[in-house]
Amino acid sequence: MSEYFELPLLILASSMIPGLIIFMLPEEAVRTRIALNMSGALIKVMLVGFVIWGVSNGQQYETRLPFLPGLDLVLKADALSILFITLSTVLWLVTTVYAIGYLENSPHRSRFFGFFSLCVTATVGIALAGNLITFVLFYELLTLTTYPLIVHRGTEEARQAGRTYLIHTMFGGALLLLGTVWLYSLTGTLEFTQRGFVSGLLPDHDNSLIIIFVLLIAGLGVKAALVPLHSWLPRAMVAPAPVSALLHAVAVVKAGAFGIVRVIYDVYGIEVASTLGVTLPLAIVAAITVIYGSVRALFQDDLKRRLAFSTISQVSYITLGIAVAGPIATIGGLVHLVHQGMMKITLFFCAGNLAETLGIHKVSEMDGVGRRMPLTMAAFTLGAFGMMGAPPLAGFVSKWYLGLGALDAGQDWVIFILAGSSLLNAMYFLPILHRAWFREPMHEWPATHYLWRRETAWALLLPPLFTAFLSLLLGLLASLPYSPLEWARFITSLQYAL
Amino acid sequence: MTLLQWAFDGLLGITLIWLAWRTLASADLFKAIVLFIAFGLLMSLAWVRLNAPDIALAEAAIGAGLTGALLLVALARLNVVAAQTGDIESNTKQISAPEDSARTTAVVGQGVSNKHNLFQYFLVLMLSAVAAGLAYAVLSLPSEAPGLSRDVAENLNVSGVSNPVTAVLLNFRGYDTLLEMAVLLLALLGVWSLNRLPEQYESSPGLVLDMLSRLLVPLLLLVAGYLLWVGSRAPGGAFQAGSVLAAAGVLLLLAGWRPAARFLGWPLRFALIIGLAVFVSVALLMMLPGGQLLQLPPAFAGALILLIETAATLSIGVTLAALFYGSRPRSEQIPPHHTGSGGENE
Amino acid sequence: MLIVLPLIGTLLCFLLPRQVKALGLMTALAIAASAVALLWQLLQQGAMRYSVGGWGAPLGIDLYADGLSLLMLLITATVGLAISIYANAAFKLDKLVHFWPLWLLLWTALNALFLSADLFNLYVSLELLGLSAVALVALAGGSAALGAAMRYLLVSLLGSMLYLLGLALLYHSFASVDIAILAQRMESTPAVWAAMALMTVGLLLKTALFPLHFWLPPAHANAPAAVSALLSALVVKGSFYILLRLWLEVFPLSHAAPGQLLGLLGAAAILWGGVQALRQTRLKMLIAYSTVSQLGYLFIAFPLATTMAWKGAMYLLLSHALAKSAMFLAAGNLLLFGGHDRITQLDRVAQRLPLTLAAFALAGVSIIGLPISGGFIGKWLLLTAAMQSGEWGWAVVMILGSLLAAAYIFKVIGYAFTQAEVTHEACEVSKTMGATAFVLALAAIVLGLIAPWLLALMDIAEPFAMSSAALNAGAAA
Amino acid sequence: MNNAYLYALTGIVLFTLGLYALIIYSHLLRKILAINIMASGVFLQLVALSTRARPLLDAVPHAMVITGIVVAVSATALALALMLRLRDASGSAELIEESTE
Repeated sequence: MSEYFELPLLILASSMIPGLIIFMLPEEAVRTRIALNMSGALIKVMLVGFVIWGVSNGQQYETRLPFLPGLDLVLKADALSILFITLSTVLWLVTTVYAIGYLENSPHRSRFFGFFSLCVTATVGIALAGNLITFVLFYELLTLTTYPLIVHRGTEEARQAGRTYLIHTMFGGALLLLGTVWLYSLTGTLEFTQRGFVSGLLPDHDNSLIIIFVLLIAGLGVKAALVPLHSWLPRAMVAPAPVSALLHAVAVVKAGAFGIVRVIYDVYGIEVASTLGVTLPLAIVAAITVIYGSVRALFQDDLKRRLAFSTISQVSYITLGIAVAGPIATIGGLVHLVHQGMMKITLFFCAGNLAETLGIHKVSEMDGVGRRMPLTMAAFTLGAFGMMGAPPLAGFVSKWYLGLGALDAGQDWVIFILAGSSLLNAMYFLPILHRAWFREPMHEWPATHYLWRRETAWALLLPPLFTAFLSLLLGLLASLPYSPLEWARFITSLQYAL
Repeated sequence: MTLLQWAFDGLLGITLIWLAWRTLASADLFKAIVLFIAFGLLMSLAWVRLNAPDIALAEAAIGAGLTGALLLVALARLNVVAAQTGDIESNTKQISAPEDSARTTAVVGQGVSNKHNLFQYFLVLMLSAVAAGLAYAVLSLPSEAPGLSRDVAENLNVSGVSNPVTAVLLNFRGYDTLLEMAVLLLALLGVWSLNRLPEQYESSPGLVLDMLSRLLVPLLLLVAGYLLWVGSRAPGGAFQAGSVLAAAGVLLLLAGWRPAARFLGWPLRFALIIGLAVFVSVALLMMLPGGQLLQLPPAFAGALILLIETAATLSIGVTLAALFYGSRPRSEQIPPHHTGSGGENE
Repeated sequence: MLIVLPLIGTLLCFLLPRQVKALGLMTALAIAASAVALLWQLLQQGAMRYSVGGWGAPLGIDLYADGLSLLMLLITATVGLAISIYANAAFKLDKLVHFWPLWLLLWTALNALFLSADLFNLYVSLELLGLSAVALVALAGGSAALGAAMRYLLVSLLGSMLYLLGLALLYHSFASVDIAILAQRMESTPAVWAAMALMTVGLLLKTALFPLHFWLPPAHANAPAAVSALLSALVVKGSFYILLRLWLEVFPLSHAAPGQLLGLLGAAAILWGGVQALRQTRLKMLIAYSTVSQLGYLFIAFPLATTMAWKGAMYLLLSHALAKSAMFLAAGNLLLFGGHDRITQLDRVAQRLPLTLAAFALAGVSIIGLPISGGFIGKWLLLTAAMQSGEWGWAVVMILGSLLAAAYIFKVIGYAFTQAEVTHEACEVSKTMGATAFVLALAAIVLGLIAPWLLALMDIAEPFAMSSAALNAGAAA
Repeated sequence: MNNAYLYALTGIVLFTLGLYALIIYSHLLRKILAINIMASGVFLQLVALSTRARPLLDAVPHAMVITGIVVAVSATALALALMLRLRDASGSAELIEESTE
């Protein structure tokens, strides 16, 4: 046990406590709420910074609480969790700013921000989970806290979407739980370990292990929106924009993807997983998802739905990268966890800005919008090019490593998937950009009422610019120390003992 | 065991079964209740044959007597509601039409329709199987078993009484009896907590009943006292005495007597709980010198048991009579419209 | 002593109806305090046996307290205290005058039941329990409640009769009704089998295991909210407790086939209760059917019969007691506030009672068995036990039950988010009532965090160890 | 001596009879009677088998039965009052099947 026993707990508490307090605040206490949110987010960023510094210096951060006899609640900051934590913490800060601007004067804000904070807590908990039971715990907590966010608007459509979401995630949670229990009854431990802890069971329990793998992955796949478990995601787009942004860039889908990474690395271990022959089918499922999502995105007129299908496609890159089971592809997959989050949240922020400022929800309404909101659309453009994998943006880095890794692992077919997907990405993003920049507006845009003829409120404008800038930076400076790419290399080296 | 005894027992058993069947199957509810009372009396006979005179007394007084009275008065009220639909408390909902109700009282019992026939046969079959299984289980028991008789006999001399049944009831298993008193109180609380029932129809008592009650009540009081006193040595005890006391109360109530309003407040409540209160106090007091809960020291056991029993008798009597009366007396709020003039308390 | 206190309270409340509020609450506090005192005692010295009257079994009656009974007493005290506070706020004085004596008698009965080691004494307690529960249901008035109370009374009496007949067979086989002595003298004879069947069926009837559950939903749904909470949280658990004792200690030789049967019935109850709950249009009926379903889980432990399974069932029992009482109280608040409990029209009500709604949601989390909650721990233990025995069928049923539970809980919660303008005049619901429900629900969640401690309490005198030892012996033989 | 079994069997028959009537009849008064008869059957069985202790007297079942009788009369009183109230409120002294909607 390290001397920094409480640190992981503090990281959790920095978003949980503000969340709980916010529930009790009256609707009118706007300032207190903002102060709480912002200070929580800032504190978390600082704490995480401290942890990064510590971990890279070989420090161990672990909190262990007794939960059941022989089964502890473990929070542990290791290299992999740092990757996810940093992403969610930074994006939480950004999204909070955005949400404050976005939800100005709408009802039930206390409820919204309360659940929002709890949702982040759950995400961080997932990242920090040191064993499977802790993971399951926070995974379910995430389900619970995102549900109120999805149905927040309270319309019939929102309720339906919430139902779909619940049916999917509850089902997934049940499968995950079943798999966990089964695994526990076989091994008697659930502790995440480098290169897995099930290898002892290998010769005798092959079949059980395969079934458990399927259960776990199916349970996680629901949140990671693997085809055919993806259909909740586009419907959940009825949620307010900050939710869609955080939900789909970070919290929910990434939690699923992150879980898959954990299962393959720290539960089974890449070698055991390969021996069992479960990685190839997973790679195929992921590949299908990549293509399917892109194809569906082509035909969506609703901007947010198009982005949602794009998410389905992009998140599976991560799974694909892991499932290809080679070190370089793994780096690609891991780094995409961060890169995709950064780019996708930019896109969602922009979509939210369009909807909030100009009432634009559909692609077909976007003609000439670049002239009215040049900064927003500039950010959008960066994000979109990143998604397509254009150098030197972040997306290019991940795709490069993915492709390289696939070749390295002898899985040449993956290259075609990647190429096809990038082509499709271009096909559904470029028309949008074309409309926005080069077409004449269909009618006069409502004039801005902001100071200096700004296109929209500061709180809405800055976050997408910031994230867009970051995704540019991530691509340009990918090889600097502490960049996600280097960090991913570091994690991979641990797994593959390079 | 002589043949005659065999024949008698056999006949008694068959008669009991027959009576039970007639009770349950008879079309007329009034007849059913009368048969049930007869059944109870025959049960007493069976208890005597089984060498259980204490139970016989309790059965006759409580099982047949009071239960019968409760049933009859309930039936009467059922009919009152049916007959006087119009004029009783018009604010309570009376959905049933008079002819409907009349039918209810007359032939309800036969209300098993034909479509249930199959189910009925099935049920008979099932229950026969259950009965057969039980019979087999019973017959498989060894034919001699001392039970706890030896333990009871050995400890009888330190129990304070010489009637083993009383010893068990109030000393060895006094805790059961404590809870049982609570059950009795509970029944009354339950009945009282229901909203007021329609007033029992006021029949003019009639000369015979009036005379009878004047004659019988003192006698019943005497009997109750005797049973209470003798309970320590011979068959008898608090429950039997209490039920005789209750019988006196029932008789008075039937004769139209109502206690004066001033007794219906806390004096009545006090009388209702005195048994339990004394029991609990004694139980707790015994812990003071370091004993267990309810541990009666042999030296005082007899006296303590008598104390408990006296209080219990009073409570049991009043409770049972109050149960018979049914609804809660309008004690605190409105004085009851009592017809009788006799204000004497027992 | 835990039994005498509520009795004295009853008497006082009965004698002084005008002071009933204060007296009742004082008694409730005193009972809770003595339950904690018992906890302290047991922690110090392990299981306790106490001979009432100093005679000792088999002649006299013994009281016995181990981890199992202790936990039951503690949960009764917790829920009881909360409900006492709630009732004082919810009922008007004219109802309270009746409520308090009846409720304290019920509490007496529960405490007596959890402490008794004597089967006949248990019978008397059981009758006390049943009759007071019936009287409390009838307190609601109205033909639906009265009909439900009547049905409940008949069922309860029938159950007692079956139990008593079985008891008679046991007494005449072994000349004792003390649980420990019976356990020593136990042998497999036809009379024992018959007794086991009779007592089990009688108790199942009272515990409302499918298909003997028919009486429960109307009774629990039509009673006043505080009473519904009591019934679902505690009363059905009383008879289950006796059943558990009997199966763990008195009949340890008979686990195989009958246990499977109970497990199957439990599984059927989980699914049937869940489906029925989903179909209800009234909130309280939904909650009542949820009880039917949740009770089914308790019986999954019977076929597994490992220590872990028993503990899991016990854990579920405890968290269900807390969660379900919170749920009924919350439903009571909604009912009082809106004047109805039709689920589809809850939106107008729910948003004005955030605390109540939060209570409902948290309780729901525990009922579904999501982490972090007592329900999750219970299900986790049961699931692990099932998987360890290789009986994954039970695990699948449990998971399905959880999914059903999620479906019916969220069916309710979903409406709470609907935007609807508040149109009608509503009754005021006091803060206390919302807070009580919330505290109970929170307690159900907290159960999820103190598992090691609670499980250690269960180990006092190891009430659950015996059966697995017997099982091992059976396997070895 | 063997009249122990005779009465015990009688008790069982009474018990079953009562159970049958309890299930089959719908009028509440009849159901209450049925329960009482069941109770008698149980009591009979409880005491009859205790006569196997002859020549000694096993008083414990006797005490149990007296307790049981008092409990039975309490329950009966409550049941009857409930029946009357139900009749008052719903107009019928039978249980109507609840429609679960």
